[in-house]
Amino acid sequence: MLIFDRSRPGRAALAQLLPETAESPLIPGHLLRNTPPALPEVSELDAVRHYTRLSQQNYAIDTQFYPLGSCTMKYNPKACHDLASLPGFLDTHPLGLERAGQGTLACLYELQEMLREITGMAGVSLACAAGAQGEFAGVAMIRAYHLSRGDSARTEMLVPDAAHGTNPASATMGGFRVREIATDSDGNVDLAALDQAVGPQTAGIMLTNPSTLGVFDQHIQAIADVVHKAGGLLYYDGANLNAIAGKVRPGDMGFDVIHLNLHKTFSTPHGGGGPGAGPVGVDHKLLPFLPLPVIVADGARYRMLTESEQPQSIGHLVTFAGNVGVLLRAYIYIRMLGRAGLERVAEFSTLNANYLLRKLVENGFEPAFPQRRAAHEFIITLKRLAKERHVTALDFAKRLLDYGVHAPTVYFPLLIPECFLIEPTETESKETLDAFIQVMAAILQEAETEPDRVKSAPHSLPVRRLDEVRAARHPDLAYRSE
Amino acid sequence: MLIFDRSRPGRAALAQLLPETAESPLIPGHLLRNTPPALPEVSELDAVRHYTRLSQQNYAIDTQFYPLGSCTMKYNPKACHDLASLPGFLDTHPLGLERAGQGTLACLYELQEMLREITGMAGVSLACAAGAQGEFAGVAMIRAYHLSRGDSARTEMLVPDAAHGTNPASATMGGFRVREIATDSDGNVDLAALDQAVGPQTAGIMLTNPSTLGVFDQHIQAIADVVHKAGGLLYYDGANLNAIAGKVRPGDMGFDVIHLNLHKTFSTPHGGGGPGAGPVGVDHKLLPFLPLPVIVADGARYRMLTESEQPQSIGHLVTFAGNVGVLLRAYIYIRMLGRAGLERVAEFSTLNANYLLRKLVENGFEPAFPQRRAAHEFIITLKRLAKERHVTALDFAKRLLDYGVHAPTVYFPLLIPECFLIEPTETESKETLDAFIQVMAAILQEAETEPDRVKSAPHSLPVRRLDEVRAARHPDLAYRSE
Amino acid sequence: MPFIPHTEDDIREMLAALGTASIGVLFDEIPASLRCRPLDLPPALKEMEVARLMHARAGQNRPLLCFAGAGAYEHHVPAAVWAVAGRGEFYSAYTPYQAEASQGTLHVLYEYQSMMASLTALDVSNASLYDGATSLAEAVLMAVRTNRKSHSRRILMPKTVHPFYRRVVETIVGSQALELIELPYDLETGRIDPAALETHSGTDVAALVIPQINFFGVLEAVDELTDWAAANGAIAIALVNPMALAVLKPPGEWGREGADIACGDGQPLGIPLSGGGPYFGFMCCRKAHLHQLPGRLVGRTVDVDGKPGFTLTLQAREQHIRRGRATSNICTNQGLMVTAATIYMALLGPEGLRRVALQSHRNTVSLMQGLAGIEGVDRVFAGPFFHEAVIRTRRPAREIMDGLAERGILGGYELTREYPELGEAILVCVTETRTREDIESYLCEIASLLGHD
Amino acid sequence: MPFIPHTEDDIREMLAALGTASIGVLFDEIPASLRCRPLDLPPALKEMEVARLMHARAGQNRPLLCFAGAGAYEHHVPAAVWAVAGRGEFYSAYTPYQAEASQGTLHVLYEYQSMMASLTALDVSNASLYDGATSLAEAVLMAVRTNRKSHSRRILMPKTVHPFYRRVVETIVGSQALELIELPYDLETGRIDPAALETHSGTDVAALVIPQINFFGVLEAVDELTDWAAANGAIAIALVNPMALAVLKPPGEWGREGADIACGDGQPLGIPLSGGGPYFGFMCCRKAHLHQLPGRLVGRTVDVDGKPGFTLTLQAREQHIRRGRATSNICTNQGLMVTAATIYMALLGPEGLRRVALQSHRNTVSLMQGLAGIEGVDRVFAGPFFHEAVIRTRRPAREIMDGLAERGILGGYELTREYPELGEAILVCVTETRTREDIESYLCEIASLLGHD
Repeated sequence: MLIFDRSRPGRAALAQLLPETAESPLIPGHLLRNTPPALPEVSELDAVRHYTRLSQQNYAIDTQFYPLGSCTMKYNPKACHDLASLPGFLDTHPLGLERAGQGTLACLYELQEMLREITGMAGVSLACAAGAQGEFAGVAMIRAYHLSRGDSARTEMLVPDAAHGTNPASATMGGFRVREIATDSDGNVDLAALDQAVGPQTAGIMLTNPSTLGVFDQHIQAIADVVHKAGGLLYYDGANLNAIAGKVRPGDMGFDVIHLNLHKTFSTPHGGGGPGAGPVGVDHKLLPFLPLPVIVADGARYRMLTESEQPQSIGHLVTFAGNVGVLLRAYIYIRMLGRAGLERVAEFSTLNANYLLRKLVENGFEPAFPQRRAAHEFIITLKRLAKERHVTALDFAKRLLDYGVHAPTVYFPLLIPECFLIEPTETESKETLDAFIQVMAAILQEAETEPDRVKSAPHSLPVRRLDEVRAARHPDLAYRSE
Repeated sequence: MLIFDRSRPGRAALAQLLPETAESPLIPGHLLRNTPPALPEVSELDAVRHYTRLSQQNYAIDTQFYPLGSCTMKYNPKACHDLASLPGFLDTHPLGLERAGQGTLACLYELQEMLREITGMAGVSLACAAGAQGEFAGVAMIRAYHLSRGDSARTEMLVPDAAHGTNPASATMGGFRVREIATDSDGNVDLAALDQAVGPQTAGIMLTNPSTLGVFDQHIQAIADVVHKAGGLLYYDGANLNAIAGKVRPGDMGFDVIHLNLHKTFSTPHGGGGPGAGPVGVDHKLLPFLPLPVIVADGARYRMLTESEQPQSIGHLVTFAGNVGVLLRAYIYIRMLGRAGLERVAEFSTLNANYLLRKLVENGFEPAFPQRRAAHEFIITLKRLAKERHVTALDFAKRLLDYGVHAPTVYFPLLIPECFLIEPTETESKETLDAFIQVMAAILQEAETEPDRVKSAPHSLPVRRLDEVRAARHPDLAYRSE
Repeated sequence: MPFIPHTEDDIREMLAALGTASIGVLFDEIPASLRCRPLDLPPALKEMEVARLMHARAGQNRPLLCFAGAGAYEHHVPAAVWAVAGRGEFYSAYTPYQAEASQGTLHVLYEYQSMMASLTALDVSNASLYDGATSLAEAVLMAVRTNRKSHSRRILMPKTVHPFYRRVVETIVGSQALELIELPYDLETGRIDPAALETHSGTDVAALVIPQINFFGVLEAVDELTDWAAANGAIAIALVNPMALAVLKPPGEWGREGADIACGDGQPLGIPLSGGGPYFGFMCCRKAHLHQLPGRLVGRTVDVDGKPGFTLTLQAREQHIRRGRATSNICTNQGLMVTAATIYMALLGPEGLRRVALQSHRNTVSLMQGLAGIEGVDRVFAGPFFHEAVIRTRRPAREIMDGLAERGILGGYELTREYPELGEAILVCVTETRTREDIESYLCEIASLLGHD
Repeated sequence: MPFIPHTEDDIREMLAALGTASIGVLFDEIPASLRCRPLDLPPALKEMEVARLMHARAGQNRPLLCFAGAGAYEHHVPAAVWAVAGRGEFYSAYTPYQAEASQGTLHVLYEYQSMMASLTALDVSNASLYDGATSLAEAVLMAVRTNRKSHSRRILMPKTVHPFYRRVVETIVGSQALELIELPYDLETGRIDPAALETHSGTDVAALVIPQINFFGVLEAVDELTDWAAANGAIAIALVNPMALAVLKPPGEWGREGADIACGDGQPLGIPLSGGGPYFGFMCCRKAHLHQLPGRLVGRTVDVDGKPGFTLTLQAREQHIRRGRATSNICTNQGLMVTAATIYMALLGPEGLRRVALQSHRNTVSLMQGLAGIEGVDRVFAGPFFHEAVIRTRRPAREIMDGLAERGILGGYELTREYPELGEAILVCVTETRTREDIESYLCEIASLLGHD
């Protein structure tokens, strides 16, 4: 039932309703609204009950195992939320930050510096609101760098075919043509294809390492050499930093520009689709191009660099200083982890992934790259099942929901047919992994013996399989009262 | 699955685990524990997920209509919780209240004064932790009053047979013999029986008005006269104040001592069984006996009366100043309601109850007191159904759960066979009441046509009907690891 | 009127259904002479206004660095505790009378009972009482009901029991012809005076209260005291700090046979100081005494399909069944606090709880060592202390406390009113939340107040 | 390491299953030469320690009485908004890719889209963008993609658009060969200069941005501007404050045909100031432009039993399907903020929102009336204002702002950098949260700073 169906004319959450105010004579009548917006008219209890009950229809980390590959669904510590929500932080106006928000700025400055250390870059800006915006900022800096050298011929961005869709989309937004690079049979970038692709038109290459295929590209140094030699720059998509934090640094691998997803590696909440934060880091030569704001310490006072101090900056990417509340959560998280804790993130996310991979293979699942170690995530393919039993990866995923487990990422990367990209993260226990393995084996069994049960899943959720074709063909995107 | 079943030796919520500390040589070895307590060893995510999922198994006001008679399950405003949880309130040590908790004391003082006004009493103490403790305090004050007059013959407390069980229990704890008074066919106290019962042994009478039968005792003035004339005092159980707040005051009805349930009329949360708060109020003659602390204003400073200032006080009933956090919530609630709001509470809880009663009767339900108006709650009896279809009030209640409604109070008061005590409260909308009426009618229909469906309910909850006999015969009250 | 959803149409339709002209008519059974004048209450505030008011009031509370204990302890409360305990489904549910619709709360309470039973090494725990002081009063009443060996109603109540607890016990048991006999303490050790106890040997005593940690922060000789009770046919009532039980010998193992009842305040287990409440009382006992245990109990059972589930049980002890003959009048208890405490104990675990307790102890040791080096302040008792200790100052305790408060420190609790015999004495507590710098600051300020600048 | 549950036994068993000697071995595909030295990071803090740290940091933020707007507005946020939006099931869920397991979030997003469509009087809304400035950049890009009548990539960007928004648009569209043409404002009224606009009549313009309320707090002549755009084949992009739309004419009704796209920042709808974010951007448009709308969309559909349900839809526009040819690169957006905004709008309703907007307006009128009586301060523009206005002070704006800050007031936003032509100008905002006393206090302090004591 929609909240609109609970609406009754004249009802209101009265504790929120200010006293009646007449229209102001100062606002010309022709600028006024004639009919009120069709917002619901409900009591406070109606609203609380409606949205509380809706929340219960979600699977979430707080309630379920959520091995959604490439999304790093780990525990979001309650302390991060609580402490970032202290009135002192919440009540600060963005335009009062320097005057009255020194506590906030101190945290942001320290976060900036810690991320610099973790990534091995020369400078970091926290401005970007999400990973994709970080990518755009990175691409824009690459462009600005080449142009600053008077090199306007570099119009092409290389992107491996396994990359997140945001990579090519961001490159396009940044004004580049995208050229895809093939993947070899080990899941690495195909070096021969790369060799062929680079040239004076190459602005750079956008890479995730470990890649979205769940493996670490062993030829990263060779890739860096080839691209750098051609005059291009290396862009690092930090989506998978969780696998290597404290072990290898993008800066040390030869990357010139990076972005991070704080809502992945640094455990800020996903919130049903954001807000995230996508800080960017750069090598020395790109420092002048960093997006604003960048926070600096003048003695004990913190302030934001002005445009005149950073004249070559690509500019601002968001209205104010970025998703500050998210940045505070990441700051708190890193402070709780400390150095040793951060290293263990990579170790245990990798241990969990490799253990899970091994056990699934033992239970009859087919890995995409049997010859490779898993990074913090890995791919299995259900193509045999699809062929023999007509049970697809989607069917299998839906059946997992019935068992109280969120499904892994399906059909991504597109290179691998009927694939599951599985990322358990380090915060899940062996018992949870073992229970998941049992469920996977049970569904495999079901797929063999009663495939229709799997194909018609889910059976125990608030809704059964939804008609997505109808949703797209006859878009119903907003309620209209009759 | 119990949290103990999730426990693994050596696991811990490490952000909460302080560094290893050796045992102190200053504590003699024979005073130390040899084996650690069998608390669970789980990660923070384990704990959060376990208890979050458990919470989802509850029916609550935030999720369901909860017409539990005599419990006043109305909306608990989120603002009360939020604002009472400000660090300034939470971090104040009880022994620092006067020195550093003036903000808290100001709220408590004003609450005390507002409750005095609402009840029409001469003085109020906020000390009692719950209604039953308020009752005990009231009974103790009655005792102290009689003894202070040198009258030690008053050993008997009158209690109507429809009263809450806490009334006789509190009277007993207060050292009185309990004498039950019958109810007449209109649901009022039987005046003839009362006349017979009073005498020089009468310490007082404990009354709820409106009574637990959901009707206002019209003879309250006569009762007061009879008891007062016999030298006894009138005690008012404030459980049902919601029905009359702002309309009639216990003090004006002739009551000498009262208690209030802040977790009923003043909407502090029930929390799955507390904490509540049970302030007491008294007439002038009982002022010296009020329990401590009582808060007084010395100019702009607030402090608590000392024992030497209130030497006849019955004493302290709780360790410190009472359930302060609950009191703050009630304070915030009353401030949001204001005078007019408080009157409307009685009006609309009464309107809802009478409307619901009328509609249920129209749908074939039998009222316990057809000749009476409902107060804020009312009773129907399912005795016909029990007799003809062997569907009991309990069966009917369980079936309601299947429809997503919490059941009314069943089998209380015991006077009415197969009874439902139904209290909708003022915060529920007409639509919710109408939906409830439909569900009641549907179950009535089921009881006629497929009684077994009702008798075997609930069918859709986390568990089906529980074996309560087994629970009592073979008490399993604590987990023991094997 | 902020939380009433009725529209004008609703009211009209409902009155029409009732055939009445106005809501006022519904009150026509109330004698007109009783109807009150409009209440003299402030006008309604919008949530926005009350939020501003309450922020201002909270701001009027001065944050003091807390070195006070005396029954309420500032321990760190993990954010997860209230993030989960405060969820609407726990917060806005009633007592779980409909078990099938309340499995969340019942399941938590069963776990709580299990944890408390284990902490105290006793068989069973109830589902909570109001607070520490009332738990002791209930324990005393229970002991009298339970003790078949004793015909007296005499209770030995040591002066080392928190004076606030003693006054509450007096209030509550006062009407029931119980005799509370004060047991003095040894001025040297700060423990119950064994000689004084000995004077009661062989007399008919219903119960002996044994506080561990005692009010002075000192550890009592619990084994000997428990054995004395057993030998004299008295019920041994352990009054304990549940946090400390992660380190200290649990009541069930005291002496040869263990204590009979354990009670106390659960506040140290995840409950904020909050000006004094809500906290929660707990009570555990041996199975033999189960039917005299006051308060609610949750039992594990099965449903008709044999699936495990939880329900309130043994309600025949309680007031709503047994009325005047109930084990207690308690009805609403402190369910939500116990929910928080359960989550707290699950997050801390046995080792986490142990470390909190030990770190508090060690911090107190540090403070006492520091104070030992300051002239004009002395530790009063020689007995081993846990995380509180009594100090005596050269200057009046009140002046010291005022001076510390001016410097942002809540210096402890003055004992001059309840224990004038100790002179200018202050009970000081240091929990795990106090840092080395905090302790230094205390030492520095008190030294300055004592004239060492 | 605080959030890793592995016990020593777990590690041993897992390594045994893998047949590897240590966790380190699992990293053996990483070239040794790349492995980094131990990171130079501070040691781990326990939650207790970080809590103390963050309370101290929050305490370093000075609470100022807020009279600043300029894109971020202090409105009262009902407690219920975040009590519910902050629930774990919303907070810790991912983008609802598995629709059946995410009906909570999807249902909320559908309601959000419905509310925004209604507020703007347009057909559809996406499920959010990052913030106001990026929403404008996306709107500009969308307009260029959508506008089949125009072959230019010229965008008319009034100077009355928030300068921060304009700089973000420049950054984002800068690489795409778009031409942003600044439209000057009338120094008298503070609105877009109609004469300047007229000079573009008949030229090929892809889009005209129409801010309502404009940056100066002034109301633009939206009907005429929208009609100009329609007449000149330009897409009309409405940049609006969603709160004000409860009172002001919605973009869908501007001029004869309505604006084509509406965008802006949703922060006024229940989102705390929080130092600048996270907020959320919104975008609505007519159905005809649906396939060029960037960002996620939630559609209502049915399941195999015909039961209504919700799912992400039209994903073919998005980057994970269309990659380099997507309508935008946006992926993660601001889901949780939108959840809060939905609850906020449900709690306020049409009338509640209207009153918040009008009360803010009236408070601003009060302040301006008060300022009119103070010598040395003037309102700059004659055009009608909503809840912000520009004032000019006799003393330098910076000194006024510093002086007010010393007196606990955030006095507004100085315009001297972005609009030097206005002289010592400050943009002042008064929302419904400011009381009469707050306004008096502002007047009193500014008078004092201007030498009226």
